[in-house]
Amino acid sequence: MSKDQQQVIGWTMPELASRVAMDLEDGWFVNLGIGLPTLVADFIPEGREIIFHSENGLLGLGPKPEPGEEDMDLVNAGKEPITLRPGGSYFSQSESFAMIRGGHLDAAVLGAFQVSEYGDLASWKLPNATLGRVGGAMDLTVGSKRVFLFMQHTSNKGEAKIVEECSFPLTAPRCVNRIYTNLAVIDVTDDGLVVRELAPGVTFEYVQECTAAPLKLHASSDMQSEALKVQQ
Amino acid sequence: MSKDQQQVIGWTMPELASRVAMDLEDGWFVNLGIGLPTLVADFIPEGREIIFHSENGLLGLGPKPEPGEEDMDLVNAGKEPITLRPGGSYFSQSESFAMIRGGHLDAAVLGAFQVSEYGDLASWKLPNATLGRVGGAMDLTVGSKRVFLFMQHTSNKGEAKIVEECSFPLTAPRCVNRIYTNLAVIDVTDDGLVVRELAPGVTFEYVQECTAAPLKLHASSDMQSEALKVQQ
Amino acid sequence: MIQKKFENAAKAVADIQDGATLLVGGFGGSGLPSYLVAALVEQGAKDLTVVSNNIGAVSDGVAALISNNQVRKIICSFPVGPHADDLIERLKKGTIELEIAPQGTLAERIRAGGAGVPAFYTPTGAHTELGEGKETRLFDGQMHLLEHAIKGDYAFIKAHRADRWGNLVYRKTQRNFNPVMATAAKTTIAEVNEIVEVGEIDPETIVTSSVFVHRLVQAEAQHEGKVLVNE
Amino acid sequence: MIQKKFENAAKAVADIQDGATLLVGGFGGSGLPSYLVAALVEQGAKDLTVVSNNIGAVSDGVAALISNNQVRKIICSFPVGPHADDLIERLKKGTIELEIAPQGTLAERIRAGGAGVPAFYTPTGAHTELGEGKETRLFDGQMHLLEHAIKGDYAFIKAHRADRWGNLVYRKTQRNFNPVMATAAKTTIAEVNEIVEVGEIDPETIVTSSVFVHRLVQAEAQHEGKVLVNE
Repeated sequence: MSKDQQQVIGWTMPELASRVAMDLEDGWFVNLGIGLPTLVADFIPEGREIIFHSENGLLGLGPKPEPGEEDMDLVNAGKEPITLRPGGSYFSQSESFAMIRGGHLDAAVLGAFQVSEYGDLASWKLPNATLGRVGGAMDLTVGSKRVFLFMQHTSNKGEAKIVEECSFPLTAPRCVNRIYTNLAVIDVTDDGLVVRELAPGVTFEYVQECTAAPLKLHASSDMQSEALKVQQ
Repeated sequence: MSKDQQQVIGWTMPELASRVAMDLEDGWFVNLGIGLPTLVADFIPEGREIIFHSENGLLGLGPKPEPGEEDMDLVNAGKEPITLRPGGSYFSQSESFAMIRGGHLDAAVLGAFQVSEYGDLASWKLPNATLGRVGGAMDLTVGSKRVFLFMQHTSNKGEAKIVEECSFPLTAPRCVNRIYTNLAVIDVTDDGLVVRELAPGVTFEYVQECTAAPLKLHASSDMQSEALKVQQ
Repeated sequence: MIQKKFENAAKAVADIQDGATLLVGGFGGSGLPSYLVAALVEQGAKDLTVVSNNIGAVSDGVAALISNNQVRKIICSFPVGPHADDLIERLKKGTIELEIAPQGTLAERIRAGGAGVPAFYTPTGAHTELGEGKETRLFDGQMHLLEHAIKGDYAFIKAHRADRWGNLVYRKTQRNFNPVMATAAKTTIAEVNEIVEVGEIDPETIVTSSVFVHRLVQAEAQHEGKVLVNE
Repeated sequence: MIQKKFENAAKAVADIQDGATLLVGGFGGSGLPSYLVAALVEQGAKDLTVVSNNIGAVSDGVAALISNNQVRKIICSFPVGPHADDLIERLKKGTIELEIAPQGTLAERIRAGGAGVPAFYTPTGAHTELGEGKETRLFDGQMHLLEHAIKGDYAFIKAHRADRWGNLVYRKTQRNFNPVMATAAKTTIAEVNEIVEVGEIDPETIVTSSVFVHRLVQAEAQHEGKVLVNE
């Protein structure tokens, strides 16, 4: 990661988390994947109630506990200690995944190894790995009303992650609705990948260069995004 | 019912309930069907803990409440007010029938219109009825580890209820393990219907006469049952 | 800010259209959302498909919708009781369709609808009249039926207490079909005795999580405790 | 009188035979019945089929059984973590079989096992490597996989408090796989922090009903709170 120039091109990860948070509507139930997506919880705009789901069995995920306040019976899907907000609830795995598979979550914000121009997602296994780590990823992508990806635009080695066709094992086909990267916000549409928004200082041409699938520019997205205030 | 001579031949219904209760083992989870079978709960031998299940969503069914103490949020499968014993629990219909279908109940004690020599049961619909009342009967007969019938040996009109083949719509095939009637206790075995016990004053020949399927007498059941003390 | 409470039952059921599929909780009078049912009788939506375990135990249950000619099809396990006459009459006239399902199959089909499972196999009902015409399959040598999920456009459920987010707790056997139906409808409307602020319900005791509940209505006093055993 | 309490974990697991199928609750260290697992390592039963969501998050989980060469097959969703090396080594040698299942499919298969449902259809995993070789079927034009129930000979589960009958309550996200695994085994053994008299647990708060629990073991103090996040 330290060699990765993209860290300083476009949005920082906290800025991107804030950008994702803007699109989560009041009253939504949202699952945040392990790792980067969990950043989103810190940037919910004032006055909005977003209820976060953790697939290990809770709704109403709160912030990390103060040091010394950790409770090993209260962890998130990454097995890290967390807190429960007032109004939260606990349930078993079968209930948690009934919730997911049954289409009750408004959105899942997930990481990705690759995503295709059709919204196919590869996120659970590297091509030559002995072991995959599927966890709840397949259920979340199949069941959530919307699947948002939160990711660096290219891999650590600078390879395109947005591609014409995934070469890595699929998590689910045709499941991604929107891709948030350090460079742009891109919608997966019937008409292909459409750039809705560019990060400050990033050109459409540059995004296309970093992408191994054809992009279109949305009619109303010819302006640079600049007004993003990170509320931390 | 008032014309029914069988009421006074053999066991009375409370005596029969006591006889059934003797066969329920300590620690068993048991469902009692609507109507006559509910009598069984009143005759559990001292020192035995039997936990009764009600398919509308509870374990640990207690006796009827005192007059004036009825709670309409606490009813049994017959929609009558009941009580909950200490150690009882509540759950939803899906959980209740997962319990039943999943084979977790040790026994169900049910009523019957007809039972065949193979243990086929007909209990939910009369032949010419517009409407049947299946409720949980099919689930209970398929899912319980043991199905016991609690019934008058013949119908109100004196017709045999134990038959070679059921003419009424089936609840489930090959599901009954034991039949308790006012005349006898009869096992359904691979070897046919076997009378294990005769009510006081009732002969094997009389039971056979009231039965439209061949009966055998169990080797050790040549004695009349006489020691049954009704503990009320 | 999340606000699921509607001013009254009439407003909460106002958008239900003709032809909708409606799940109605309750077992007899226990856990029956009778205030919501009464509002729907008033509202008048027709050609409804109604899924409910009982129909005739109490007059202010599904029986009221049948008597008011609002029901095209009923799916239930126990279509008998003191208020079943209107159903029998309409069945004979052919103006209503009845589908009887074993109670556990009914509950599991609704659970499947809420859990994203389109179909499952069950041994219940195999070799019976209720299994006729259904796809069958052997598992471990035993015949099973393929049963399909049930989903509702709306669910009417009854609970004891809700918080502002829609978390629910029930009283005793009031649960019955309510928690499972709550999961299986596009719009779940809960009639509750009490609505409290978020955080006032112990999270360990919540039975229906907020995600399943879309509208809340406070039960009116005159509808509480009105329902008697089989009247 | 019902008495499910065993003197210690060793006695509670003594009859587990070689070749048994074992369900182990927990999600990482949370809700992990580590005292029971330790007793089974001591007991030494071999050729086990183990069903557990994670294997490598903590050393006193399923990883310990793998390292001790007691496992013939493992079914899980997340076979990685700091203690997965022994699994990888045995996979390469071919002495262990691994079946990866999506977490929700795993949970639902176990629920089906406990609920008398031999098989069900799910959209999860269709068109992926994990769906290869499975029977498929279209529902509403979408491909689904047929998934089969999982049942255990034994389940090891962890709960917070039990009563003498075996009713259980959990603490927070300790629930995870525990309540569902409790329903799916011939013999369910619960490791709990506390055993109280019947009636001391509010019936409205019971998560696992007594019918699902066959043996109770009080967790030993040295096993409580020992487990750290991914160590």
